[in-house]
Amino acid sequence: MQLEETLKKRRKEKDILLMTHLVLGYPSFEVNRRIIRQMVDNGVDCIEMQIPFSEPMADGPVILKANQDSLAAGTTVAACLEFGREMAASYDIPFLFMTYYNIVFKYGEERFLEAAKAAGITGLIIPDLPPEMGGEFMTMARDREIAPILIIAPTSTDERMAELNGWADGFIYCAARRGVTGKKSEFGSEFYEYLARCRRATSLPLAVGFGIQNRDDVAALIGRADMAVIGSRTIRLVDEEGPEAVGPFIASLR
Amino acid sequence: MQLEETLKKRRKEKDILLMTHLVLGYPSFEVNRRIIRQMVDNGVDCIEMQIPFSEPMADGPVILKANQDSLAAGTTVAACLEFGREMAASYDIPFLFMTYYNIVFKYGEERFLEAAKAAGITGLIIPDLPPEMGGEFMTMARDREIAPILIIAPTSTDERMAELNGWADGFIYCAARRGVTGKKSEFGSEFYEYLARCRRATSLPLAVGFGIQNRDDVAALIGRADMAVIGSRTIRLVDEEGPEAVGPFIASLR
Amino acid sequence: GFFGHWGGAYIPEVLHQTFRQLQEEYDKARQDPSFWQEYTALMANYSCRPTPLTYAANLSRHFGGAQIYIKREDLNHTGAHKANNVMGQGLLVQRMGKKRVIAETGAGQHGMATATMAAKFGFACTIYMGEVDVRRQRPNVFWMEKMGATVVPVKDGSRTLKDAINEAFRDWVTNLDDTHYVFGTACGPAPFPEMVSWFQSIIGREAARQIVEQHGRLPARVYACVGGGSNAMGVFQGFLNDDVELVGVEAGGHGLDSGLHAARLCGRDASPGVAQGYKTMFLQNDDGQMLETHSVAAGLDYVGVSPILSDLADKKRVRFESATDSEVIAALDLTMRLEGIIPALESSHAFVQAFKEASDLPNNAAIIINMSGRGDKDIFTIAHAFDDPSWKEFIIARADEYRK
Amino acid sequence: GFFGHWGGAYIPEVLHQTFRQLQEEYDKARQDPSFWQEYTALMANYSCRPTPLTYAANLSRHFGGAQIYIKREDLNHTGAHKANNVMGQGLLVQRMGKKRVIAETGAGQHGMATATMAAKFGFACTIYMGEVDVRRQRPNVFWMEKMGATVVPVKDGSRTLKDAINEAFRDWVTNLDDTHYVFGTACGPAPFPEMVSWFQSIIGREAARQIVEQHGRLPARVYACVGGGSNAMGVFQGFLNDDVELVGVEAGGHGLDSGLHAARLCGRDASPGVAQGYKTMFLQNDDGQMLETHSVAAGLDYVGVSPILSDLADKKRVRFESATDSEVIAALDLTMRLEGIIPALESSHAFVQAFKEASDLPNNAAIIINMSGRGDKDIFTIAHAFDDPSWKEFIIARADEYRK
Repeated sequence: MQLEETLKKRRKEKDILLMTHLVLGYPSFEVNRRIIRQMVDNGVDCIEMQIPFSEPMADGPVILKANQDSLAAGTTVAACLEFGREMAASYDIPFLFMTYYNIVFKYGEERFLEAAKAAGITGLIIPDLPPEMGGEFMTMARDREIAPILIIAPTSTDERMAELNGWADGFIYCAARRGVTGKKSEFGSEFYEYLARCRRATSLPLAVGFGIQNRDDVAALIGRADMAVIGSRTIRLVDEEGPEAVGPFIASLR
Repeated sequence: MQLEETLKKRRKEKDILLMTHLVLGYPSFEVNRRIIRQMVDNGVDCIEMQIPFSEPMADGPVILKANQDSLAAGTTVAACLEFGREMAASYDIPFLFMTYYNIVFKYGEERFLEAAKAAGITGLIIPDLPPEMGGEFMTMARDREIAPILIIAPTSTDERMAELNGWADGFIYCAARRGVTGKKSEFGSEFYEYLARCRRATSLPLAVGFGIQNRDDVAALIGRADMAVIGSRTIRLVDEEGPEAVGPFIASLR
Repeated sequence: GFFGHWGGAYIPEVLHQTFRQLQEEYDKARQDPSFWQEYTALMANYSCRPTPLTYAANLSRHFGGAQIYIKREDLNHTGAHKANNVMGQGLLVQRMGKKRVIAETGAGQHGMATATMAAKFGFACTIYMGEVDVRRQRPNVFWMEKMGATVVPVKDGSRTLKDAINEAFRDWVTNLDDTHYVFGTACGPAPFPEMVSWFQSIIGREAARQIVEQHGRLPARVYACVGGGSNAMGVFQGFLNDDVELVGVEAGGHGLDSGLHAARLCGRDASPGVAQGYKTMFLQNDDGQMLETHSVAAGLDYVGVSPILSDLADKKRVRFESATDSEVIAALDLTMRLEGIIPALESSHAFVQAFKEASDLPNNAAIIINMSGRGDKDIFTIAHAFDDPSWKEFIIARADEYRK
Repeated sequence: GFFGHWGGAYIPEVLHQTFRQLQEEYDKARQDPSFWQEYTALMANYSCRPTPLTYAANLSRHFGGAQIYIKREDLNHTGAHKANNVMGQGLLVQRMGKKRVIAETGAGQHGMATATMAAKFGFACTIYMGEVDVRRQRPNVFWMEKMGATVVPVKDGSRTLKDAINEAFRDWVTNLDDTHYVFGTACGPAPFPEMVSWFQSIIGREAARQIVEQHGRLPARVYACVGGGSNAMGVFQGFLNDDVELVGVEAGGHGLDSGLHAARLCGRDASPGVAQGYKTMFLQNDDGQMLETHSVAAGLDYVGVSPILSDLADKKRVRFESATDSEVIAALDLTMRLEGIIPALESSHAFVQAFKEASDLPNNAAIIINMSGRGDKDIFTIAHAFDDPSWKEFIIARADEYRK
């Protein structure tokens, strides 16, 4: 309940929350540090830190490349956990880990949860772990007050949404459309209808990411979702303009 | 009967006769003329003139190449017939045409025989025309006093030899061994036994060619055959030492 | 979707409904006897099934032990067992009313087979292939394109098979309504391992009937190479309930101790993991990152393995061995000279192990080697492996013509 | 040994006994029902016979006329109908007790098939191949050598098929006791045209039964390409006594008026002649010298033609047409895209003519195209014909590796 409460409390103060994403070790932990500082300083409400994996099947080309470059630079799971601990201790916002299930599985489910807990991590996003495969793990996470954050897709039926909600905690991540990360979606009635279905399915906060570029995109979500997710846009920004561009970008969104 | 009689008459004067071979138009008709003059001057008893064919399946590499080069130089059947006429008119020994059946067939069997007759040719050797395929043609040839010269092979049975003898005229060409022209055979009891079988099979003169190189080779045939055939050896000689080497070579053989 | 500890469907939520539909369609097909009839009729008319079980008299005599029989999957249309799987999935796609298929390919044979199936069924077709493999396997790319498929070179990761699989999944999550992902082997999320194995079981069904007809009784052993494991699953299923020893042969590459191999079940370098949607033994490091693999046979050069085979390994129902690259070339050489048969480099792995064991068996025993495909498609690799100088001259002369 | 005016055995005397033995052995085989049984059993076990008669639904729909069926000789072991002939002759060689076989080859497929048969039967094997063809068809040479055959490049004449035939005859007259010359097509001295046709008749026997089973009645027309003519004779024999129009398609090369073709029976450039041991229509000049021929398909690039086909042409029992190189490439392209099938360039000639005529026939009529072989072996020729830039880059890159 820790993460859900934190977000709901913050939400009372803002029309919409912002969650940002980064790939750990890309381009380096040092740059990660500078980016996170700017994110926090500019009012980000929650940060999703991706532990890189060699086979990120649900990610698009930008995040895929970041995963590979990070691994090529020698990033380890242990270093990611330590970095997460450092961040959670430094800033007063929720930090989440996002990764693929094999990282958790290979580390050991229980051992991973203990390490994440010790690091002060409050939620986990594992896109290739549906509740059919990870129900027990999700229970173990909740028992440790680490929120298992589940993803709902436009293809999910109402029944499926309810089922997912039954396992989820912290918030619900609404995938805005089919496809992998990093592509722009279209607004429109179909999309709003989908968000309305999500809203009916859960009392948890709703996070939505769809390739947000600017303030207008964020504004379009107000009243329809609780949190806008900035994904691969930050990575591209850092690649193209350097880490110092992140702060102004975040500041411009809301 | 004309050719047989001529050869038998000559044979009364010599232990053994010599027949030589050349490919018409190779390397040129002019060189052919000089070679034939030397052959006649040095006591050759009979000359086999090969009209070149594009597919000389029974010939070995030396004669094969001579066929191809002659054709490449533009040799025609008409030119060969005319050259044959010129030679037969110039020298008092028998001249034969050797060629493959398609040359005759395409020219027209009767027309070819008439042309050969008019040219003064007294015999024909067609290695790919067995009597089963050419019986009628052989009769037509004999009717015009052109001897159909048949080939006997070591693989021919006594019965087959008798059959071939029934169609043959002029002389019998004993292929000394399996294989194509231009390879040296081995003397030996098996070979002599074969010649004895040939002798028993026919009263016609026996010609034998087996890659004769020198006087000893010719001498070995005395008493066993009537005529030694010098085949590709002459072509190689001309290729290597020029046409003037032919005379001394022929003179050395007997 | 689990086999012992292995398998499952570790898939993004966006694919949930798609897999449900696929599972339903597959379940319906399995329960509908007319489906299997339609499938076997299609394979008989289009792909020469049943393929023969060729008695290898010369090899049998050479080794002086068991009688050697070769199941001839090379005689399938497109030259390998891959045809069985794609045509079966083609029928399912038709039933689902989808109009586009995608596939990954490593060596190119599954891509060829899928492009062929797509042409036959009139589907649009995109093939994902690692950029390295595109370069290695240009002839296959040429044919795929000629059959109307779009071949997309994948430039991520190691730019080989596993990356092509990831990329195909990315396409699928984007285009799931009209698109079916024709998975190429008995791996991936459920129901693929079971479904692909089911289509491939046509091999084992035929072989079991044929060996009894020809040899009078069941074989002592059955050998199959194991990359993803579909040809092995195919032939093994004919004998799972019988007293027949089943032997899977993995790519030993430069040797199990070299680090340059693809042995998941018989080496010591693999450990349990979850990737590409399923749980099995993977070649991975301690952090769970996948390792690069090596084999002279592109089709065996893969980090994972069928979860059904991992389970059969646990249960000791299948024995796993490995063959090194150099053993493979020697076995290929012998098979060509003695039987006039050219096994694919993949299939040659199975021949290696059979040859090692044939002479230990009595003359009245039979063994079956599953020849998963033909090797003449591997001319570029095999001529290279034999280091044939005339071949090199030929290629150089061709290149000189093209440079003009 | 004559068929109307054509055929015969125009052979040197040294071969007389050899042909007599061959004729006797062949006559015995024809009269011995167990021989044909042994032959079909061998072909079933080693080469996947009967090959299917594939219904080409998409091509049929595309042309909107006759129902198009494809007889799949490409699915034979070694990828072409050539297997039928060589395996049959292999059985005869075994009966004659000979230990060595020789053969000529143009495109390399007959050489491949013979080398394969020799490996299977344990015969020594020498293949004669024009030097030009050796250079063009290096992959086939590689495989023949790997199967234990000696490939001799023939450097005489035009250094192509007809010269390889001459050279094989030269070998034969030298080594006739232990050697059999495995003639590759329904040409040459008797009994080869009849004997090769007999072995190939397995195609027509199967096709006649299959079309009735699948279509309900005999086809309106049967199409086959004609080089030497063995695949055409093979399929035609299933329908000679029926009301079925038989169509032979020759190589039109750059066109019948170009001088660059290999049309013996449907053009105006051929005339009766006798060469390579038999009488037929040859492409020759007025003196009887053979001409150079041209086709994109090496297997059709030959001066003569089966004497049996010359006779069937005289009798108007078979209609002869021609297909140009560019028509062939277009038909190949269409067949790949619509059916996922890659006919050999030779076979594609038959497809061309069938495609020209299919739409003129009613929907309830069937036509059969004999697909004599598969085209993937022609990758070097086909990729070249399509002028594929990626292929050229691939070859150049390979060459650069080899140059290092």
